[in-house]
Amino acid sequence: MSKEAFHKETRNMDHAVIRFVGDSGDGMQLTGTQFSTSAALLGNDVATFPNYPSEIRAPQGSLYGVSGFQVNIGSTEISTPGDDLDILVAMNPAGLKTNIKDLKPGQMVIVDEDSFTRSNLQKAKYETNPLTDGSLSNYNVVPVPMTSLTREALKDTGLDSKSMTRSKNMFALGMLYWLFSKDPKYTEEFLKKKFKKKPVVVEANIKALKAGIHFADTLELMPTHYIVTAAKKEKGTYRIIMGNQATAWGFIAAAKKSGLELYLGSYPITPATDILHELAKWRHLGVIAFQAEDEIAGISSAIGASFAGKLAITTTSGPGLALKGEALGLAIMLEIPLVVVNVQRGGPSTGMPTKTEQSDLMQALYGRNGESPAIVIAAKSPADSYDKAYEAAKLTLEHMTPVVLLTDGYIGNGSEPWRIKTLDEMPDISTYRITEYQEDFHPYKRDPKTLARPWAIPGTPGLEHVIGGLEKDKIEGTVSQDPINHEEMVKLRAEKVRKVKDFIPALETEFDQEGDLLVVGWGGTYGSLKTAVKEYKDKNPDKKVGFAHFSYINPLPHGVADTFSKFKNILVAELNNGQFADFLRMNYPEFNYTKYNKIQGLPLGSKELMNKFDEIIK
Amino acid sequence: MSKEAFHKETRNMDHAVIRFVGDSGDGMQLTGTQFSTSAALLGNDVATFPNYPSEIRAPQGSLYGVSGFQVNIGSTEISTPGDDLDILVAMNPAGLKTNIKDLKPGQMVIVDEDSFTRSNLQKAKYETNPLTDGSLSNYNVVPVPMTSLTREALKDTGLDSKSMTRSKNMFALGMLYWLFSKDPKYTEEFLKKKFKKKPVVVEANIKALKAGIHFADTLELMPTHYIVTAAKKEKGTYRIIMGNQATAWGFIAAAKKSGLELYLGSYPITPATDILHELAKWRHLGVIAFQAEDEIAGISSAIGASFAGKLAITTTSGPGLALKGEALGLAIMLEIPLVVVNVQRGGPSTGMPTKTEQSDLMQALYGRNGESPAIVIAAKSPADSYDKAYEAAKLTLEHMTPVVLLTDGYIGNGSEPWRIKTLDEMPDISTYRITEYQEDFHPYKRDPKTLARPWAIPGTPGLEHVIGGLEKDKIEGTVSQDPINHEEMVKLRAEKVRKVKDFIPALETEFDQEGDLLVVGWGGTYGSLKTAVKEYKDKNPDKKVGFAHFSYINPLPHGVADTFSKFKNILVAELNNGQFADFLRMNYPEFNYTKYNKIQGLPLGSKELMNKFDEIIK
Amino acid sequence: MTTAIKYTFKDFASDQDVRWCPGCDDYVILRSIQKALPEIGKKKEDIVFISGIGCSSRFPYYMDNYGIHGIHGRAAAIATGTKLANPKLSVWVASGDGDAMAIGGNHFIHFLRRNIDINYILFNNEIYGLTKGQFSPTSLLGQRTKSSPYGNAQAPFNPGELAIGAHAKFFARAAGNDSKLQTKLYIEAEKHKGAALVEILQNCVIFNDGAYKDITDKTVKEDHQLVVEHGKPMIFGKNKDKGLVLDGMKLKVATIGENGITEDDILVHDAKEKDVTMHLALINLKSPVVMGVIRAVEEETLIDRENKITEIAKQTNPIQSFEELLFSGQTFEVEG
Amino acid sequence: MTTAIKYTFKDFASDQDVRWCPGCDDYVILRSIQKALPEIGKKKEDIVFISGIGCSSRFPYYMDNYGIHGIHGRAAAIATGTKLANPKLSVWVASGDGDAMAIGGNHFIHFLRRNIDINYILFNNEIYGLTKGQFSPTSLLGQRTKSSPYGNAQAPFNPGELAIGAHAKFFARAAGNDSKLQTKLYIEAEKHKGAALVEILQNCVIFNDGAYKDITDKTVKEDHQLVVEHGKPMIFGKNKDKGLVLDGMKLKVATIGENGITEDDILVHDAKEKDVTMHLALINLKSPVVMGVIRAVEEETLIDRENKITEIAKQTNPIQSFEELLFSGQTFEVEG
Ligand SMILES: Cc1ncc(C[n+]2csc(CCOP(=O)(O)OP(=O)(O)O)c2C)c(N)n1
Ligand SMILES: Cc1ncc(C[n+]2csc(CCOP(=O)(O)OP(=O)(O)O)c2C)c(N)n1
Ligand code: SF4
Ligand code: SF4
Ligand SMILES: [Mg+2]
Ligand SMILES: [Mg+2]
Repeated sequence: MSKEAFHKETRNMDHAVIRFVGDSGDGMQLTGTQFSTSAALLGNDVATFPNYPSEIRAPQGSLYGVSGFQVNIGSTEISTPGDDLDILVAMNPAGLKTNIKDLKPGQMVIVDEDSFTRSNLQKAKYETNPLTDGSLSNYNVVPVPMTSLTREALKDTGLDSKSMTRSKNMFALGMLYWLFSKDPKYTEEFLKKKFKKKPVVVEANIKALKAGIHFADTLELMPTHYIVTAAKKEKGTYRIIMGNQATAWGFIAAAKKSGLELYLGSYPITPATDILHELAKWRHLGVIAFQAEDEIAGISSAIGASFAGKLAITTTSGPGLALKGEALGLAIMLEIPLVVVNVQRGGPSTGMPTKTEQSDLMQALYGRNGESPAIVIAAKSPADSYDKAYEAAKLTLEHMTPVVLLTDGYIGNGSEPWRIKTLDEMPDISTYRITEYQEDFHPYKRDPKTLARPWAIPGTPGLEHVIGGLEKDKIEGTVSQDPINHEEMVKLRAEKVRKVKDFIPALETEFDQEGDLLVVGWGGTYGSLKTAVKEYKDKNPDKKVGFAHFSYINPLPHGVADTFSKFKNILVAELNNGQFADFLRMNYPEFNYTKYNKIQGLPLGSKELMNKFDEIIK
Repeated sequence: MSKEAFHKETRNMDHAVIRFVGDSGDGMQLTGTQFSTSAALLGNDVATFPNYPSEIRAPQGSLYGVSGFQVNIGSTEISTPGDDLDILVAMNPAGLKTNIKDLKPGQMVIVDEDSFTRSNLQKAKYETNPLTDGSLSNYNVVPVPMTSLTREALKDTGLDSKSMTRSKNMFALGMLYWLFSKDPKYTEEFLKKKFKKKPVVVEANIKALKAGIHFADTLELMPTHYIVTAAKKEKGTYRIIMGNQATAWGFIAAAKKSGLELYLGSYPITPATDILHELAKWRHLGVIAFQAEDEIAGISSAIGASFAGKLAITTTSGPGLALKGEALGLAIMLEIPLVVVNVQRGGPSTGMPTKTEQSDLMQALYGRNGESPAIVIAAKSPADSYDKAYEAAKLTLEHMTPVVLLTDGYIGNGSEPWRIKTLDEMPDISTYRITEYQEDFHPYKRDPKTLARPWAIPGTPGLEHVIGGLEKDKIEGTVSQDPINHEEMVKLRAEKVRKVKDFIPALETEFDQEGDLLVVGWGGTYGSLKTAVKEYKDKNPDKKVGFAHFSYINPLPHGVADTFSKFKNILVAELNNGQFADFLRMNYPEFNYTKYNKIQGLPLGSKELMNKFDEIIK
Repeated sequence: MTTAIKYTFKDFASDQDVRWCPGCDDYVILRSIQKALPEIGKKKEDIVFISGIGCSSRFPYYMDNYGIHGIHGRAAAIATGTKLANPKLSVWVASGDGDAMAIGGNHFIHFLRRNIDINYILFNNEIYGLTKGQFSPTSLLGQRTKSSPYGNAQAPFNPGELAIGAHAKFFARAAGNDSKLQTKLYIEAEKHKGAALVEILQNCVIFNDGAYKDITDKTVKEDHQLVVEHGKPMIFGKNKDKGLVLDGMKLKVATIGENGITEDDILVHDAKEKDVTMHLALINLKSPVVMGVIRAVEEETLIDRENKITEIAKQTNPIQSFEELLFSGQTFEVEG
Repeated sequence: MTTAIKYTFKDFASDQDVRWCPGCDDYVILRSIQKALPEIGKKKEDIVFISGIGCSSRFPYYMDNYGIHGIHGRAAAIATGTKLANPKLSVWVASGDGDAMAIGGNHFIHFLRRNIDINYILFNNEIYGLTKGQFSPTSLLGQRTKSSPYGNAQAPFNPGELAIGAHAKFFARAAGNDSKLQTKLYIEAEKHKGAALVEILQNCVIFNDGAYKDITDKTVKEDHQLVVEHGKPMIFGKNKDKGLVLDGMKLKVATIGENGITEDDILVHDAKEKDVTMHLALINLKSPVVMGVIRAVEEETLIDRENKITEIAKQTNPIQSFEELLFSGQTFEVEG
């Protein structure tokens, strides 16, 4: 094949899944983010997922120190970062070792062959060099001496060799830009801005980037350009947004829209801390982000702030929610607005703290003493976290009872393009706030429509009142230990949550509206399930498969029985041991549910799901 | 009617429900306890329930300061303290006001008429004197000037008038002894022992007691002796035992039987504190009762003690359990023995802290992060608490996973006669404890029978190992974040709990084994439900009604589906908003459950239940 | 309602029946605070009482202000949120020794170190009252209670000492039966900018009666209590003839008129000294027990500091509105 | 295995890979403890390490003893149960500044006040390491971290001061890079009967690098650290010519040879003084920072006291067996 010839060879792809892996110090997160951002800015749909090692900085070259970043870029709608890889970029043997199993057979793995030293091979527990021992014969291996090529390219910059080596990720990125015919301009802009104060670093990085592009262009081993054309999207201004960031912004938006200040009381915990980090930046925009001494103080302070009239939230992950249970019960009793965000991670106990899971559903529903129902909703994707945070705030303000918002590590850390939604586009939020004297004020007299009680704010003359965790008189809110009043109050609090059903959208079904199989999911598995159903239907046009995804858990939305009754089989797929399926069974015992549970700290994959679909309806 | 004549009149009663009410300072608890004990010692079956005001010492004469003690004495098996009263003894207007509604029409209410002063009537919010305004015409009112009669009787003791008045409860007790032909000798013995160091108090109390007996004997208004003959009981030595005390003793028994020391880590909370009080007394019998700084420290210290080889428990009530959730998850992960006792009270939040409820079931099952199943069992009566505490200890030791034992304020504070069970009578307890070096030791290698892991105790040479809350390798117990290992471990932990099913008794049905209605309950409602079913069947011999009571909640015992399928209707009655019914539906969706829920801080009553039975099967 | 309104203590009494045991010092505390509030120049709607659980924690119900009867131990945390949310409010915490220093110990020390402007009244009766008599973290060694039938084995905290360890800037103490001093201290606490802790040696007539009688009984009071005042010599005694002097690094009681000691030799109280050495010595003194405002050091409060960094954010962050934030960084247009 | 067994530090190293960042002071602490243990005369099976969550809390995995990697903040509480359950064990806690004083603050102060014989190593890096760099309760005012992008507004604790407030009887301090002193202090801590707290000024190379460099760098170390020893004059400096003297109730640095100061004028360290005044002054000293065993006061421990009251129970309770208990009080026979 002549050079000329292969230059012209291109391959159109509907979407491509690329993963960058290397040492924590190799800059894989930056590389991945740049690639995704450029792809998005150039019109692709993208979904990303970073995979950090659980160690802060593991020893160089170790298997458990591998840091990864996966991105799925598409010319059509992309709902997940993808399962199997089309391209793997491995900066060292440990990265290769731990990730090669996910590469599709026959597909390309680009490696920095300079890093395949004896010592690195040893650290990766390779007995022989995989680049030469034939063990990778199933794959299209592209070994590139990236380290030396980068150093060569930078030899005139005056940088020391260690600093030069640090730019090899840009070399790799350059190769990928060539491969996907992407313009490197956004990355160049980014580098110029980021290292504004260190021109030599800007220069080095851009040089390395260009060297990578140039090298790929001349490399016979890479005979193909991949083309992933721009995806069709709703008109608008877009940005890439990370789930946790979207959650944070959704709350700011709700606070702005409702004319309140936002108060966060939180204690750091992986993978929820980024919400705190994000909100801590915006204190001058009316956000109080208070880092408390522990989770209990976090939620307690939020209760105090809510009483004082703020839109109050608290953010955490599984074990932190366990600690907040008692105080959440108090908030339910006080009937004040409060949102508790749980970015779920692998449990039980400390479990798999850097991995994703959906195993806190039951805890969100029942993790506190007494009859203490809370509204529970879940976000389905990084960008959807903005809407769901907004909605959680709207619901708690409009119904005067706490809301638990469930997201997870997968969507919290993942990112995707998001059409920016300004406040004008967001639904109105009304509140029960009272800041002026009012005749005939009774702290627990309810709005018959929602059963919400008035929210009279300290500072308001004449409405002084005391609320507390003891059972309360149903009108005055004063302490009452009367038996009948207690029963009424328990039922009122339950009914208040149940009434929310009338204020949320009914369950929707995607794909077929009736037929053989209804795939059911909730929360962060939305993308994985949708992708799997789509792929399955593409392959099996004769099968009637619907997909119903729950964003609203308590109360369940209208239309559940109606939807379920239209399918012969119902499959409930979750990243836990079947909690939502159990909850559905409790509420709709008349249906048969098949469970698909994955409890590996990993998202659902299309292949495994499609196998399951087959098992049920083939 | 001549004096002679009415002296001989007697009325046989199958059982009688008596309630003593008065000010906190009136000694109602002592009076009630003495009456019950004497009745029991003289052969009756009894069940008691104290009802304290929520205030420590409320203002004298106030409605909310009324303290009560109810006892049901019977010549047949007695399962509850009873609903409606046969006799009410009211020491003041507030007591009368708050309790008269529970007296059966036509039945006797004995009042201290001296206490019906203007000021006391006012405090009790009576506008006119009920003793004279005809409002009690439905009842047989026996007004007795107890205060003055007592003072009169004690005028030679040299006591001051306040101290004399304090003995009026003994006067009332004397009247009751006469009424039920009970020998006062046990009370005399008791007084002599209790006030050993104050002979004048002994004398005064005995005098008052005798004056009461004598007065009743001469009183024309009390024309009847009630006779409640001795109940038939299993041969043995009996004592009256309170639920919380029985719980404490059951654990000591289990520790003794298994050759371990007992460790309690606890923080005071109503109504569980008495278990701590009780165990604190027996440190010289091998019990460590540590009062910690909070609930979290209580359970955490128990975890530390369990690791060090003790039979470790922690005791609390609802809000305390909420705080223990995170640490309980750790214990589940560590797979160590631990019993968590929750003496339930009215929730949510601080709720109705001195009242009973069963609303922590879901919390016990699900109140922690991640997939963290615990064994959950429940005691059904004060005396049964001994057996269930023992069994909780046995299960946790024999299955190496935590157990949650649920009791409640009703049975925790209630008391009944208990045939003393010595250690010989209790089943054996084996443990997985290792205190000697052993080849081939793997901390998480399981006994295939139970899936329990070995419990190697610090101090044992050669078996040093570290366990923790991170997911662990399924054999070695070292940290593993491997996806497949995690899934296996989640399922192993679940399976370990599920396997307990084979080690507990199958579900039993009392009364009819098939038919129209199966009444289902769990925990502390056993007595109420059994009584109601019995009474219902007595009245409706044509109806086929069975009663299935659950002591084992997780796992559910064998035989559930089998039992349920034999009845046309299943009624699940609980003191909450339907949690067990929901749990059953989740596990056995094929049946239809009718819920009966009472959420008033009060036990179930026969009348309301029988009405419900009628509603279903009439 | 105008700011000039003149309240009397009755304006701060709610319509709820007070449900403490007859004779409990809590009544004195209640009345003393109700007497202090008309003096602090705050409108009643701007005052919030927050508590945990315990006899003492029923406090907010009896005040005619805004209030939360919270959960056990969390009053300081709840109050922190309320104060951060609205710094204009006068925020008070009522808490028992168990509520504050057993389950609530963590929030107690953190609210102090942060120096947030909350007035914290510690009802120290050295017992758990509401749960009917278990030992607390301030109960004496050897004390027999329901949960220590053979004597308490856990050495007690000294609340003032713990508070100093947590960097308390304001600490005052009064006897539970000394309404006049209490009223004064509550006013001082409110005036003080920053976290203010007032410890009341509160008698529980039911479960720990007489715990302080050696200090508070009328007969011994003057000889066993030293009420300090900033700038005044630390003199006490029925005859005002005893005072504190220094002996190396330790405090000693001297008698004026004996051994040539005159009033001028008596140490003058300096509540504003930043260094904790002397204040700690005063707090730890067993005989006499020191009452009054022992420490009152003004320093930036949490709110001051929060305001400062908000100012930095305002000055330095290029993004100054939510709209700007939404469109910040790399965005792209889709024509649809 | 006999008691006479001679261990080397290797006997205490487990087979687990150590997973801290290269250059982290935690490695120094690990090695120093492994070196101390052969000296304490305990069998390795009788030693237990308990931790919470944090970088520092991974510690137990690297020791070849019994251990629990617990949950965040609860190490002291877990350890208390272990020690109460078996007082013969040598129980150690490894905890970070967040683990010990943020979420774990309550257990931290209570374990100290109870004086239970546990050795508590506080890895104070003034940051949350494991969660990647938020301010902790010991972070400086104004410190910029991920959660305080404009500076930290929460004034820090001084761990030693808080510990004294909680009645710590043993407090020692060492630099994270000073393995020799550390080893010595760990041995002292184990020898001390009662709660022993050792604070290590630990450098986190990733999120708070250089926090202590003004004290611990080789070049400044001798002038900026004063290592105290009981019974020895408190002298420091490259030339051993600086020492502490008293100035009223405060400490002052004097130079030997200047102003007529001789070595005899320098204060002699008394770690065993019960009164906290001097120890607190030493703990609070900013320049030099005081290292070594600052306080080591022997007093009855919780276990001593528990044993005493158990003895009372044995002596005074008429019931002396479970059988007796079962049949105590009023019982009655049923013939069946
Ligand atoms: C989470 C929780 N744990 C325990 C309790 C029980 N409880 C209520 S008040 C209290 C202690 C009361 O003592 P203190 O705080 O000193 O207040 P006092 O009653 O003496 O005023 C306890 C243990 C509770 N209500 N909630
Ligand atoms: C209940 C709970 N809350 C929060 C966390 C998250 N978390 C883990 S370690 C840590 C703080 C670590 O800081 P530090 O204790 O100082 O230890 P270091 O990592 O600095 O050694 C936090 C907040 C957790 N694991 N569990
Ligand atoms: S129990 Fe004690 S503290 Fe509580 S109200 Fe009664 S006297 Fe006061
Ligand atoms: S993050 Fe800091 S404390 Fe944690 S291991 Fe790395 S250097 Fe050490
Ligand atoms: Mg108290
Ligand atoms: Mg730290």
